[in-house]
Amino acid sequence: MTNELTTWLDTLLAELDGIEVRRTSRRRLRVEVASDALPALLELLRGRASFVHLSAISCVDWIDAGQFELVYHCWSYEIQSLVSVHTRIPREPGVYISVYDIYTPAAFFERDIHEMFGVWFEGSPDLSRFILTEWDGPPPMRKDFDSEAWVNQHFGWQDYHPDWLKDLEARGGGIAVPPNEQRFSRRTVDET
Amino acid sequence: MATSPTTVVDQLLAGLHLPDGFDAVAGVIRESLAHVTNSAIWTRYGQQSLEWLIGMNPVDRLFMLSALTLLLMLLLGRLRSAGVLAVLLYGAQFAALLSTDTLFGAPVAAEVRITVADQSLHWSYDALSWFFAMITIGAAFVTAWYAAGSWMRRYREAGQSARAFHVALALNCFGMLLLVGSADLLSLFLGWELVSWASFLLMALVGGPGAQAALKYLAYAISGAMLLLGGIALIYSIGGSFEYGAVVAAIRGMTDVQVWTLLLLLGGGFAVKLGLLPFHLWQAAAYAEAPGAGSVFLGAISARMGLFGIIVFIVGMIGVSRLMTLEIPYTFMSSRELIAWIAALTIIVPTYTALQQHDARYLLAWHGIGQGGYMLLGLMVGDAVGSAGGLLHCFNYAITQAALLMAVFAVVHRTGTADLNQLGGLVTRMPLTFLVLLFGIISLAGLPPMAGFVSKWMVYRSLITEGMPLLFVAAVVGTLGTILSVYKLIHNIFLGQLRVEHQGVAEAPLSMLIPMLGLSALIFLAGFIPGPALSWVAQVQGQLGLPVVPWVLGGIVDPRGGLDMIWLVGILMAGFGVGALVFYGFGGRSRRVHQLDNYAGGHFLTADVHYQYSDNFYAGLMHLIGPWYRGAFRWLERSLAATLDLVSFGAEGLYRVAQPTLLMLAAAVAMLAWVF
Amino acid sequence: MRPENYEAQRQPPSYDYELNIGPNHPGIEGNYAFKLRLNGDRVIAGRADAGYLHRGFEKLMEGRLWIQNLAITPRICVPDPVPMEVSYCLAVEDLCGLVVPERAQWLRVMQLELSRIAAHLFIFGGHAATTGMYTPMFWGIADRDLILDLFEEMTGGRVYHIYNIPGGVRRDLPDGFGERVTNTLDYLESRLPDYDNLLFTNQVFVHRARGCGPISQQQALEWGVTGPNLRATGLKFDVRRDDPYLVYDQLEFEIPTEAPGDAWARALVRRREIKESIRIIRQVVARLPTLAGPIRCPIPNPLAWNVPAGSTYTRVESSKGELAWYVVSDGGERPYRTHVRGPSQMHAVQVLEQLAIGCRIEDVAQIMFSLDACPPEVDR
Amino acid sequence: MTHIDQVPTPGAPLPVEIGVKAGAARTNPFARVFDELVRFAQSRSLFMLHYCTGCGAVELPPAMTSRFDMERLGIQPMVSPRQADILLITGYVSVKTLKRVILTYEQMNSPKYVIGICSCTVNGGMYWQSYATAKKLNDYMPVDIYIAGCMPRPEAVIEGLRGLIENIRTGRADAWKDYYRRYDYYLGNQQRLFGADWQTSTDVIAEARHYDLFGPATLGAHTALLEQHQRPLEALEMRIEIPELMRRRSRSDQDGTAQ
Amino acid sequence: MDWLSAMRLDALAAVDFHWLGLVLELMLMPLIAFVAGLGLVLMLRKIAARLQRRVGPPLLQPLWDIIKLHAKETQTSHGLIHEIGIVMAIGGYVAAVTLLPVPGMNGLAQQGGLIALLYMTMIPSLGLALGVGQCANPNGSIGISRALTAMLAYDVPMVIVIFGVAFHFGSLNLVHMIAAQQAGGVATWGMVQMPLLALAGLFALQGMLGKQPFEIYVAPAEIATGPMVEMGGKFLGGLFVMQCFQLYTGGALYVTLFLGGGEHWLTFLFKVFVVTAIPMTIAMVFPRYRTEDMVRLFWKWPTMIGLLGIAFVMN
Repeated sequence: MTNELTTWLDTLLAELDGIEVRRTSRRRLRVEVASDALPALLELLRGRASFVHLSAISCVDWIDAGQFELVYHCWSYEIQSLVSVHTRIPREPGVYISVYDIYTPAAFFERDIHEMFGVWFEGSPDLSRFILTEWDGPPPMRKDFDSEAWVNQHFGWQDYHPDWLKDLEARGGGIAVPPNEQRFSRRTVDET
Repeated sequence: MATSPTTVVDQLLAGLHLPDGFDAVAGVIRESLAHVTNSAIWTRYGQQSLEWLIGMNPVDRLFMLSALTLLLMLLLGRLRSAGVLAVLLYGAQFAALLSTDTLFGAPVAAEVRITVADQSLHWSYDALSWFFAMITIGAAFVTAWYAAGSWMRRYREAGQSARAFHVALALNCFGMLLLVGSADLLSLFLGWELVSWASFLLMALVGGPGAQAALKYLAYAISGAMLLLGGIALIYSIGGSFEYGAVVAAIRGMTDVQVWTLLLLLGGGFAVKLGLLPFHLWQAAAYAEAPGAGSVFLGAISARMGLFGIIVFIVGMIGVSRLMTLEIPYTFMSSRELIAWIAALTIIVPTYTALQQHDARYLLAWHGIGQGGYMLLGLMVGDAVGSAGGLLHCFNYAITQAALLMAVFAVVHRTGTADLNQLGGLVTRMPLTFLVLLFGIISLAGLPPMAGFVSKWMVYRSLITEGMPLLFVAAVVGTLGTILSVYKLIHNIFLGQLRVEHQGVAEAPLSMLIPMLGLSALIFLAGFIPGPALSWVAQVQGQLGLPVVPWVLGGIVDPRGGLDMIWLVGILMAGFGVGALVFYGFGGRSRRVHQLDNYAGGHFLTADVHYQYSDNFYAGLMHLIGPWYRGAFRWLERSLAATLDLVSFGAEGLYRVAQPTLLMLAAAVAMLAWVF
Repeated sequence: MRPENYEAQRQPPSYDYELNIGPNHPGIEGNYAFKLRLNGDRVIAGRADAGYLHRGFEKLMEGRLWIQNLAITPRICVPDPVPMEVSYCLAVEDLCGLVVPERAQWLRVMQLELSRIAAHLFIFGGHAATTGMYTPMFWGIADRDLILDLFEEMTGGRVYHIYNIPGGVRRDLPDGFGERVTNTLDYLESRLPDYDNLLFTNQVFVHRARGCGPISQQQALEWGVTGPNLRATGLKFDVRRDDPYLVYDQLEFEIPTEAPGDAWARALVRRREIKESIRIIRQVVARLPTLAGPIRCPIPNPLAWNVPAGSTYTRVESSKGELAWYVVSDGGERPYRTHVRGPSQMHAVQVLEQLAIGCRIEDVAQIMFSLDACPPEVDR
Repeated sequence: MTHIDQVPTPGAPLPVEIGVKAGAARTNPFARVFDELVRFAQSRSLFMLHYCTGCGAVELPPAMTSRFDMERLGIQPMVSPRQADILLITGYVSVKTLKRVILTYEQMNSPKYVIGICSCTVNGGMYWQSYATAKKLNDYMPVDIYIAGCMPRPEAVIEGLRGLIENIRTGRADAWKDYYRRYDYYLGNQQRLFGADWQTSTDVIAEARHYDLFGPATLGAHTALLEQHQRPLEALEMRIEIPELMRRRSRSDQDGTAQ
Repeated sequence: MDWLSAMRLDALAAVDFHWLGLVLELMLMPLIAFVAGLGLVLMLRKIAARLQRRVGPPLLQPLWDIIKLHAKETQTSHGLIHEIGIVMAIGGYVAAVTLLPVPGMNGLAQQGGLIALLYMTMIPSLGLALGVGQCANPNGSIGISRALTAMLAYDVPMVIVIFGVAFHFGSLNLVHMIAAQQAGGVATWGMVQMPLLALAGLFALQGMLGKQPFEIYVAPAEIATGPMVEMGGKFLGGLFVMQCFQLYTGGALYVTLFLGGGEHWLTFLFKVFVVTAIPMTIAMVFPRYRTEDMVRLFWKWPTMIGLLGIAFVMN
């Protein structure tokens, strides 16, 4: 039965213009669609093909191409298939349309993407800060945000060589890791 | 015979046995008095009047002073100092009452006897009259003091007439003195009507919702008076006389059916005033919406006039033992049990209605109705302790309710609202008012060591020894409801979050504070040493022919478990001492913090957040009993209230378009049409 | 907080008041906050407030090697970490086209199901504690510790195991492990009637939980509810059966469902899932001796491992619901983008906010625990 | 966080005074016995705050419940910071949490102890490069004991608590005094992270003044910065102001009322 | 001024004071109650621990808790009423325990009586309510509203029991009750004479001690320990002291009414511990009710049982 439905879905999607469909596995479909056609496609998937479950919306920052890629993962309980709808929007100004009226869970994901990438979703019910309410830096998930630089600027590092440890190390104990061997500590650079 | 104020004061001071330190004070008083007595006006008029006054029969003197108060208020009520004058005059009335000496002596009859249409009206004071008159004048005294200063200034500024207020208060007091001193049925009815109309005046003074409630009250009062009149007519038709002695004889000779009729007529008439179920609906709004100080007076004593009538007729003349023999046909209940159950329902229903109020004034007014039930319940038990408890509760309740209402109106005076949801945290701003309210609620809830505990204890005690389990449970349930509701009162006004707009609120003005503090001291004293009040009650019992309570200074003695408040309070204070020792002695030094420095689940509290838990305070309980309100008496209340609203609306409209005289005429015609 | 927050402002004349549940509150699961606006004890509105556990996992993973990321994936969901690492491994394997040996797949199933039991034992104690009964919590967590002992023996770690690597698992079972697993499962099964008597048939608990936070099936589909919470509304859906991964299609197990969709149904579904998980583990224990062979397939040098470009979306059924990873590789030695979709992202935010409206303050904590929300999944 | 330039860098931490008790100079033997008793009671009764700040909290239930049973040592969980003695920082603290943790710490009654559980509290652990988590807890509040590990087992937690108990009994666990004595340092670090206008609703300086816990570095550049902008939150003391007592009778008491 | 003299002020002189013995009682009885209360708290925690399959706290744990809390070096107060509330909470129970007759010390109990004792135990609730109110914490206020509701619930069966017992013994005096019960051995115990009332009383005791399923006002997961939420240091310590007295009062009252009091201290304390153990054991295997369920339960079953009991007593 599932197979028949899968075939039906394939024919349904094949009839549509302007999208690129690729079946990656038995239960996975990858669809590429232009950004202006995406809401209509989702509407179709939900309304005609029983894709009632929006599993997630993922955002990828393709900084070199100057684009954000938005991926809508929809699952159908009947067809037992997951369709990942990919679309790309320009990185600037980073504005897109909300699909909240199609999928209620989109509210959370859009809010999250707005917070982490700074993409504005037109029509989303609530794009106020959620996780980073007390954050005043740039959207941190963008590729041009350098987390390590931020850390070095804002946080102090634990002193790995307090005086009392030096005594211990002189006597052959302790956890002696020379500063230049501390691989991931950025303090190594300006160590005196 | 003393003929000058100086000698009067000398006698008074000598009688008080003041310690030596007060000599100086006495000297100052004497000097200033001498200054007055030397003036020409005094020697011309004052001396004579004083002599005349002092030479009078004590009851006449009391009436005369009361009438004088009324007159002076009519003439001078507009003056700024009328309040102070009123305080002095009520004080003089109080002194006159004390000098009647009727409590421990023989009854004194007034010399003023008026003969109307072949029937003479006369008055006499005995222990019962003294007891109620004492409460009345005391209430008027503290009310007048409370109203004398800042409150009255505000009242005037609001465009109200000070004279009307003073007159209404004096008229109320006068009427009640006439009522409690009545010695025959006609004078009783006269006093009754006077009190009813005077209360109406006091309620309707400020207009608005108060006037509407007062009109509602009027409808009740008139019908109550009609019932009363019917009762009087019945007695007269059988006994042929209005004199009490004849009435007692007439009642003794009545058949059961006649007594039942009498009981329904008189009981109904008095129940309206007392606010017994199901005639309680008018009271809360009428008392709560009266002008502040008037509400204090009304709340403290006004409704007790109904209880007075019940005591005189049902307890005194018919007698509890007669009530017990009056079976309700086809049931195993006697009329005494019926009344006791009405009393119990009067405790429970209004108390739990009070629990739902959002307005502090209404909350207290509803409690006032409920507390009336305790008094009646105690009287209906009829044994020594129970009836003493019921009578004592009159006194204790009066001081408690006066203190509570004063505190609430002091808050209203300062903040402009009595809405329990718009207040909070005022304890830091009005600590003395808080103290008064605290004493008051402890007493109202009947917890030791305050006055209310003693009288309620006596009612419980008698219910247990007389074997009335269900009534006992009902009484305790009422008390528990009271505790819940008064905690809500004090929490929502004084505890919790201080609202931003109340940051600058100041303590109540001194003129209001002094009577409040005095009353709260009295509340504590009457709980600590209930003996004096019990001695009055014992006299009343003796006069009514009830068994007399075995009282001592600290309470009552009884082999089956007495009460000694001196011990109990002592133990409680010792307990507090131990608690304080544990807390302050062994604990480290504490530091006061701001309200925003508070646990909020780890969050920061900020100034714009309203975090006071006030509305629907007993939400959990209301999930269970909330539907009962809607299901049962809410329905009753609403239907009755709707009818009365309609009537009062019509009456109000008539009042607006027509002259007052026309209204009075119309009312008289309606009354006539109804009665005949 | 800024000073102006302490400045006198006019308070709203409303009769409602505000109450915060969390982050420092026993009625909240983990470090999470739920801000309530109430009237009496009735919730007018609730607003979830997250971010207390935010570490920026997705950002961190972009900066680390594919193999390094294994260490931090389980940290995303603390009470039930195994599905995280398994699904991440599945994603990497999918991108690289690795074929995992069968024995490793069965070992993963065993680990997953043990973790599911542990998580359920953990949560129903918490659920009971929100209603004031602490004994099940003490018992449940002590019994969960027995499973942690098994984990320790199997993987070397009590809570975080990092047992899976792309291509298989790190090491094989120690000798006699199957027997010890069976013993523990026998013990757990013998305890289940005790739990039933204490909690699941306790009339007071049933009274409290029944009708508390009900979700209809329609609403569940609308709001994106998954996992036991979805099954408690009567929908027989389980990723293990309907979108199978590993070897779940070869296993026999029931999918317990309950119709009412309230807290009581959710607790019962979990209770019955413990039974099913025990059944699955018994099958695995019986099957494992027949499966000789490698426990992982060969992979390139993990410190210089360029995963082919592409993207994948892998879903597993964690104890809380549908858990998915969206992993994008640009052919480099680090992931270009990872996105984790935890079930609690729905349950702890939108569903909780919806269910809180009109419920009573007594039930807020119970609703949260019965949804089995896991705040670190929301925060990442 | 962009206010970082407005806040001066806190100086190098002063050496921590270890084992110096304020009342150590007592000569009365009874007082000494009393102190001993109190310290013993303090070590035997530790209420720990129920605040799961991070993932290490998952090992606390096992430590508290039937298997390891911390109540044997007199340790039990408590709900609100007022009731608690121990603040367990169980793992990484994100900046948002750190603010709450600091508030919670300041709301606790002294003597109070901070235990940093998990490596993340020591040096950021595996989230060293995360923009959202604080790296070093003892910059923001004095830490009595660190229990390293990711995450430490219940045995390790209990062992750490035993160490704390021993420290309390011998009077060495007085890091909480350090918060009063070097408030400027801690406040400076907090200001660098949260902005120059950071203020909690607790008033640490007033508290130090009230309890005579001032140290050489309680006040400094950062507390001066705080005092510049802070809104004072003094306790709402009871106030008996009867205007008629203060004023002439003739004046209306209109202005004594609420606005 | 005859009315003054008529008030029999001279009655003061007629009261017989046996001062010294009573003052000694006043000092000793709270002390004994406190020590017994510490034992009861320990027992509570030990029973809980054993039912939860663990060891539980050491012997002197309740004492260490109290000492530690009082010895806190900084204490947070929200104002005078916050402090007075705790004093009232302790003081009310101290007064209540002195009004309980115990072997050898009945002097103060003679002055009290059952109703006075019942109302004395309401003073701590009121004190606590005031103190918590001043804290201005919604959790605390909700807790107090629930605590008062709980009081309304359990006091109904409680007063029925009190009525029945007082009617049965024909006295409100606790000393008389004990004397009547001890007159004929176990057969005259209240429990044997009035089994239904004893059952209702046990229900009420469960509510009075605030144990599950009636632990609605602490409810950590709902309102963060309600009244205790802003209590720290000596404030919480005071509540711990109060808890000792509360447990003792509850147990001793039940023993006095139904188990014949104590002939001497050993049997008395034994009975108190046994009686108090019952609610604690029940508490560990139940969740808490919602508020209205608790009220409904108390107004239904124990009330019905109690009224039946009264019917038997009064027949």
